[in-house]
Amino acid sequence: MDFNLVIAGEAGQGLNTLNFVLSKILFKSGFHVYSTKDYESRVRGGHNFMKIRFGDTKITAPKDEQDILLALNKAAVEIHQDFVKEDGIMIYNGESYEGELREENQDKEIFSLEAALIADDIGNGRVANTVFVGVLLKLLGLDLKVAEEVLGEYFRRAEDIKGMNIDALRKGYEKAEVAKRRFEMPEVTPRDNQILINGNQAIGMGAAVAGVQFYSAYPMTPATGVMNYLAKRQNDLGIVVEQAEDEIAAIMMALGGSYSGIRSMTGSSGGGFSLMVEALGFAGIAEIPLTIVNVQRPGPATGLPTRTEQADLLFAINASQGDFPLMVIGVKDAEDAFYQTYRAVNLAEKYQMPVIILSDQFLADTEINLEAFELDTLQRYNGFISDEQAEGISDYKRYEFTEDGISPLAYPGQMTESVVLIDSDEHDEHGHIIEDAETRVAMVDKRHDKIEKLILEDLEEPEYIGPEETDYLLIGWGSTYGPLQEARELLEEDGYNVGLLTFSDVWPLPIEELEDRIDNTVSIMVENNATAQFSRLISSETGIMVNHEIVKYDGRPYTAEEIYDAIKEEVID
Amino acid sequence: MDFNLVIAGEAGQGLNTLNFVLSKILFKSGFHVYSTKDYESRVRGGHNFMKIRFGDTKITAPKDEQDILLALNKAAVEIHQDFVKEDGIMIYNGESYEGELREENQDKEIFSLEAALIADDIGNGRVANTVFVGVLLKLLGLDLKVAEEVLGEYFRRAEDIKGMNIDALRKGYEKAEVAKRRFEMPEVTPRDNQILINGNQAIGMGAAVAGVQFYSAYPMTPATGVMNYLAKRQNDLGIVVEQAEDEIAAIMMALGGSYSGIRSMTGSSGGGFSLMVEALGFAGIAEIPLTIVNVQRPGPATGLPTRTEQADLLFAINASQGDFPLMVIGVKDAEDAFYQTYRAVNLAEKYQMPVIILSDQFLADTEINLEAFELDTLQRYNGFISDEQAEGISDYKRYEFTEDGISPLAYPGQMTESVVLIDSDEHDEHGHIIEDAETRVAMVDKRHDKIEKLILEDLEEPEYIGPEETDYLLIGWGSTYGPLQEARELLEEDGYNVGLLTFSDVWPLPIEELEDRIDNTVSIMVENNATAQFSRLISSETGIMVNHEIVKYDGRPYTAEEIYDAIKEEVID
Amino acid sequence: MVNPEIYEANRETAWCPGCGDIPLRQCLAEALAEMDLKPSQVTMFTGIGQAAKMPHYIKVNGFNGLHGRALPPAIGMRIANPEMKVIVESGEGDTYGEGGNHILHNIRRNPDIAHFVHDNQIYGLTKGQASPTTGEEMTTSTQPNGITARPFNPIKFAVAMGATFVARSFVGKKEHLKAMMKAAIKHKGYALIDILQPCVSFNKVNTYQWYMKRVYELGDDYDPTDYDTAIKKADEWGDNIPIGIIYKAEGVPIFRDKHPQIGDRALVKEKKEPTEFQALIDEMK
Amino acid sequence: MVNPEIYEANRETAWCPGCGDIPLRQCLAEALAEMDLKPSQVTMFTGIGQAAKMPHYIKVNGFNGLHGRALPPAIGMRIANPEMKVIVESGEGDTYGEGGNHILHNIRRNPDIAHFVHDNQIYGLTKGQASPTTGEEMTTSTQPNGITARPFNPIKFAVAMGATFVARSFVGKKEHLKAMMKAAIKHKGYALIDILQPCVSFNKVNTYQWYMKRVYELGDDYDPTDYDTAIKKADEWGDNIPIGIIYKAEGVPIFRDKHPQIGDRALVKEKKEPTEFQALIDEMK
Ligand SMILES: Cc1ncc(C[n+]2csc(CCOP(=O)(O)OP(=O)(O)O)c2C)c(N)n1
Ligand SMILES: Cc1ncc(C[n+]2csc(CCOP(=O)(O)OP(=O)(O)O)c2C)c(N)n1
Ligand code: SF4
Ligand code: SF4
Ligand SMILES: [Mg+2]
Ligand SMILES: [Mg+2]
Repeated sequence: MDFNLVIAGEAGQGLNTLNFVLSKILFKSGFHVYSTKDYESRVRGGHNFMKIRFGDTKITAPKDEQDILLALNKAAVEIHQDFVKEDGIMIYNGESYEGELREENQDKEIFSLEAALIADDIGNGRVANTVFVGVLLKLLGLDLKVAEEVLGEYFRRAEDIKGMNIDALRKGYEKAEVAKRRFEMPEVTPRDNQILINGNQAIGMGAAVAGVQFYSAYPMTPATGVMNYLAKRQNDLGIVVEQAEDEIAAIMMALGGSYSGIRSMTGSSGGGFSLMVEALGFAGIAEIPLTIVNVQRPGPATGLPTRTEQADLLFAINASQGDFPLMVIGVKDAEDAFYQTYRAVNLAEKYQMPVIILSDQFLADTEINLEAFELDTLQRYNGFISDEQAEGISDYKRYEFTEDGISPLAYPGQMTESVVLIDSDEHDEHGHIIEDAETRVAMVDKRHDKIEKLILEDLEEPEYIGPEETDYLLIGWGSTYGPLQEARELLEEDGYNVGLLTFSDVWPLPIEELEDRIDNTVSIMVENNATAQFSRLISSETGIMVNHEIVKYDGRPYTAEEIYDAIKEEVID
Repeated sequence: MDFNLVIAGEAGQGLNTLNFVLSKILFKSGFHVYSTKDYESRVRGGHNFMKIRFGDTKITAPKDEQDILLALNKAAVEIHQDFVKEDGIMIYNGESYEGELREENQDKEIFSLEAALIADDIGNGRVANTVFVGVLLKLLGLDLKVAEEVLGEYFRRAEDIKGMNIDALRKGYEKAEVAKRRFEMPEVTPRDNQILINGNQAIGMGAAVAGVQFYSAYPMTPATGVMNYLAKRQNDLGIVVEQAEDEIAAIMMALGGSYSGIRSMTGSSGGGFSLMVEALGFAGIAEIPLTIVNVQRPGPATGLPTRTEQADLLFAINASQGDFPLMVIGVKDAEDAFYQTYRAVNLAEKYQMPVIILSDQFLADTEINLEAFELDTLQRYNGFISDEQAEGISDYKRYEFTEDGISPLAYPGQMTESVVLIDSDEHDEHGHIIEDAETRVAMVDKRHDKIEKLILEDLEEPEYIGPEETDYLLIGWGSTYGPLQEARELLEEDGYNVGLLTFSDVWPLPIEELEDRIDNTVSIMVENNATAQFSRLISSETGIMVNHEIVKYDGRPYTAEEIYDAIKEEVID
Repeated sequence: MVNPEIYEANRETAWCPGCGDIPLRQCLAEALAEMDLKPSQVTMFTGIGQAAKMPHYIKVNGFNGLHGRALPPAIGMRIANPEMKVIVESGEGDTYGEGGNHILHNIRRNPDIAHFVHDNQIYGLTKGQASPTTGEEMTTSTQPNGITARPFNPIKFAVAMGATFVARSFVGKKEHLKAMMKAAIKHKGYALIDILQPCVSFNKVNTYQWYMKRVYELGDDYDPTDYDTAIKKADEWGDNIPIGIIYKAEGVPIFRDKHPQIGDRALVKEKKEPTEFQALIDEMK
Repeated sequence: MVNPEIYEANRETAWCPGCGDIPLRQCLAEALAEMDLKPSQVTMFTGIGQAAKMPHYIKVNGFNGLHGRALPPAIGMRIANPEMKVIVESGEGDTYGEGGNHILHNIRRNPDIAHFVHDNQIYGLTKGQASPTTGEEMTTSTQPNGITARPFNPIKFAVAMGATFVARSFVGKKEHLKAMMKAAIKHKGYALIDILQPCVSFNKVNTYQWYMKRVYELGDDYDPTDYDTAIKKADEWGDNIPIGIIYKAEGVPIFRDKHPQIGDRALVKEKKEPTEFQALIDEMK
């Protein structure tokens, strides 16, 4: 059972805070929470909204239909009223367009409250949004205790502001008495070991826990959240976040950090990632560990800066001139984002190569509740030779030929008698420039061997959900994971026999599970891009042509219903 | 019938001039000429060599086995002696290692001539190489007339140097009397309408003839030749070649030129191309015509700067974040390079999008004779509206929705009452930033429509050579064209039924001819890269998995024999 | 003088109420009008950022390109078309940060371009990270311990690198700003104006008041053609911030002069047919 | 002093006989030896070019990266390891051309790095195109009408941008060059030496003789700590070319000082286990 609430208004009206506070209250009360953001590329004005879906079971997708609309301006009413259920309620800041509003929304309750006036009464116009929090809690039949705690924590640094907010909360709660609509909330109890986290935070946390000591980046929406997460904690963690002069510097700084022996990482969105690709190939040939996160947004070029898409897949896989080993992971949700980032940093060091994490704005900004990550299940992979080993080396070969293509890794200064030389030219075992054909071939093969080893030892097959025998097989990668799960359930409820196969590791492409499951079923690829890139990747690696492709490229994430409808329309009907 | 001659020595010994002069003499004498370069990334020293293959029929590939070795230093003898035929001749500058040389080369004639001393006698040490030209002409039984003409032309700006060279030529001719070996040359007569040209020159010429008025680039081997070709002629042509501060500036300058209404182009090799990809996507979304040439070299990163590879294919096709229309053409030889460059510039303007030409070092530096290009067969496609049309426009929409996705193209200042606005953000018909889903989808579709039109109207199917029914089908793209042709003939001579399908247009991928021909035959992909990228592209677009893949990634071009041997070994045996 | 309204500088914007970009736009429209330029005679090149949205909010030809890359395409236009008035406009992050290499080398080219930098000492559009000109008093979400590099002084940079017109202005001084804009557009060569522009949302240090208290106009006694004075003046910042033309050199050859083969021809009006290039083929025979 | 031979500075090179890079290498080896540094205590970051091949021809830790990108990775090492001596070395095309944005912003960071620019006023490796410092007398294959932008003055640039150590030297003055190198390596902060280095293959203007005739050493009477003098001196070029430390400022905070959270810790020696990060999880509860 779940409820849906949308908060809408313009940039600068405090929607982010309102969303955070409300989500946290619901989370702390024991609900499963799933909150998404839809915002424009501007700082004030325009139209933004946040949807909070919550209930007593795990939630994995946003929903269009809403029980409650909290409209902070007139546009919010106009844009969202049609999505409010017949028995829903629309709350807004009492204005003069009352009449028309009521006419268009005969069945819904409309609750108008002059929160601004109440806030002014309290003595600070900026607490108006908190009045609405009070209203909502009343309608949901929740008590004020948790809310007071959350506000207390949020405003802990200013006693007076905290007091006014709690005042506002109570006023809202009282005023809502007159509203007729009440929602029956399921019984939930706060669970101890849960966290509330979004995709960008999960990646930042994964990086920190993996021991990343240096994050260099240049701001770019929607990737800046990763940088902010780490920057905010750099003093506590004793690590460095440095804003580079541009993205080329960002990735090269990180490569310098890696070469010097510290775990380093960079991140951006498509435009910044584009500028990094020469250095990506350099990491490939020079065999420098590097983790790069690309939080995708709709392109090409500047595109839609604050929106979502999954259209950098083939670019990431094929980025930079020449052939070289590379791993690409498309993270699925905040939980996956955490564990995969942790894994990416370790694999980058194990295989001495670049690993790209593909996230997107949808995942980056979606806040969900999760079981707290279990740190004691995580194993750090140390790719460097030990200091004792280092002492014995008198003629270090950075690119020594070995069975599995992985050469012993040392950092400059680790060996007193040897130096570490890396090179972006084709080179010999010592890292010196070569011109001859034999060494060239041997080095290409050496680098390729690492991928062979990765495929054997570390590549993860996609997750499968569904019955063993299916009539339909949904396929996806990355952040469509959640909506696809719910869509599969909707189809199952209709009596269809549907399986779901979703990939995190996309390059090298794991093909066993796919080849096992794709026969005798109708395969349906669902992607958040215009040209079904993953479908083409599957064909390229297996020759399999997926039967149906469902794509969406309007910059918005999928809802489960949308996928469900598309499948009913394009496939099943 | 053909002869093979290799000139080898170190950088700085004048190999380039020697190669040019000899090729030109042979060409002017009426031979078909095919000369390739193998050089290191240095200015003096090391080991470089040029091979000139010539004969009385068209030549399309280099050959390993040589009739004549002209060795300018000892290393040249050591490296190349094994490739000289039993009945060949080795010519070198008399040195003290005579004895061992004769021992190892019992059957070959060895001709030693102290050209340096002769040159000193003439009064200029630098004419030593010309002495060798005289020697060669004697051995080949050619007379001196054409050679004197060519030298006269080459040194036309310095009468004294010219005289000394002609002197040297004659001295060499005389001295060669004592050599025993003579080669029987086929009867050839100079043909009027032929040119001698390499790949880079052909691209530069194609661009000039297509009316490119602005070429902005940053030097990068092996692409600099295109820039040099145009720069050298910029005063005569009244066009501009500008060296940019970096490759990002290079492509953005060119885009500024295009936007302003002049045909503009940029070029680089992989590393510089990597830096251009953000702007490539920008050209895609902003719908700016642009021609980009990427003269490939082995990567990743700095790789092997002066060598050859075809490993930027998938990168070029997928370069830059997001989905957008793009065309990629892999040019096959100097003739194709000329016509395709001409076509690329026109198609870029017709479809208002970026067109990438993929060449490589092998093609760039290979000089061949060709029938002179026929300019009167070429049609300029004018993509801009006329000045009369422009005058009538009061509300110009740069991105007007049309049937075929192509909006009327005007340049700033062309309309007195309207302005031209372009944007890298997603935009409306006027070019203004948008946020809404509907316009986004419509604009993506509009851009996609252009590709549909291109596929219908302009896409070229691959060239097929061979019998209608085949047992084996060789497939290739770009510069392997020549060696593949000869390899096919070799196989045919052995009695095999072999067809050859070679692609210039690789993206969008033309699939009709391929799908028609690939059934009931053993398909063999031959590529100059490590991971058979074109093979993967074909799978991705058609689901067809080619039966065999032959790859080469040592930085050297294929010879026909190499392909022939690989097929015999890996496929036929 | 044309009517400034033809520039439609009252279009709705995505800028914050109170943003310094708004009066800047007004000054630009008035400056253009006073120079009798029609929208079709002016082209504006921008990168990405709040400032860089300008071509959407004023009617001139516009090229809203990539972050950091506003200058290079303007060079392309300078080759194509000698008549067009070319304005490059962008934020200071765009110009001095991501785009640093282009301003460095375009000062050397001295193209006939007026370059207006909206210097709000912050990355506005991406919500408040330090830009090259952010001051040492500031902490931000990505610089919690303050900036990690000393602030960049664009005036000093431009004067030292030999820019032929270097000015500073402030959006709070409209007449001054307008005068600077007109002088920059008239200048034959590369003309930079670093325009102080408050960001009311993210820069809580360098506010209208902060600037207003500090800026002073250079008087008639200041000689902008004197290089030695200029290079000293360029260092002034803090309690007293000079606005006006800091340095100006006339008669320095411009970029097109270095391409004598095109003279003052408008390449955009020339279209040649393939058959006109036979000589290129003949020389290869 | 260690034996300069441990640097193996007699390795075979791909440089042309007579190239100025060769004596430069010799000076470097001697400077390092005189400073008692072992190969493992020094790391050299380079880009791509003739100069940038240096790490192959001398035994120290080496990072031969990408054209134009020698500086940023050195910053990464400055974060990781405060003890290593960090040298950045590359051609002037690499440093001031492709890499212009990095030198611009790293002067602001003032990292503890010695930066040796081999300034041969030409793109050597790519066979003779103009570089930012190519003079106006030169024509090249890509600049048949001569350079299209005025030459870049690296000394002026660095002094004006506030670099804390700015010097010029010449490979024909070996003792001088060695002394400069040692001073730069000792300097706490960013130290630039623009090293005049003839390219015997492509630069037929700025030859050994050309430089030799013009360079003169700054005397004891020159005070490199006086900024006003320095900014003037920086303009000197042509018939008289000063070599020596043009400007020097001590005590300016370095890059690591702006990251107080790492103090003088060598991050490279710290490795944390996942379980040490429980607090990150608890704050999300
Ligand atoms: C390649 C690239 N990197 C980063 C960004 C994100 N980005 C957009 S605007 C901006 C900074 C804007 O600052 P400024 O130029 O000072 O303009 P303002 O918004 O302050 O006017 C950044 C970092 C981008 N669009 N492209
Ligand atoms: C991204 C990129 N662009 C261009 C090149 C080609 N390139 C290599 S070295 C070089 C210039 C070298 O000049 P400089 O830095 O002055 O060094 P020098 O060879 O003169 O020592 C160029 C343009 C490259 N390797 N990578
Ligand atoms: S964020 Fe700052 S610069 Fe951007 S519009 Fe708002 S006030 Fe202006
Ligand atoms: S080309 Fe010039 S810089 Fe390069 S090695 Fe030769 S002389 Fe030195
Ligand atoms: Mg700014
Ligand atoms: Mg140089």
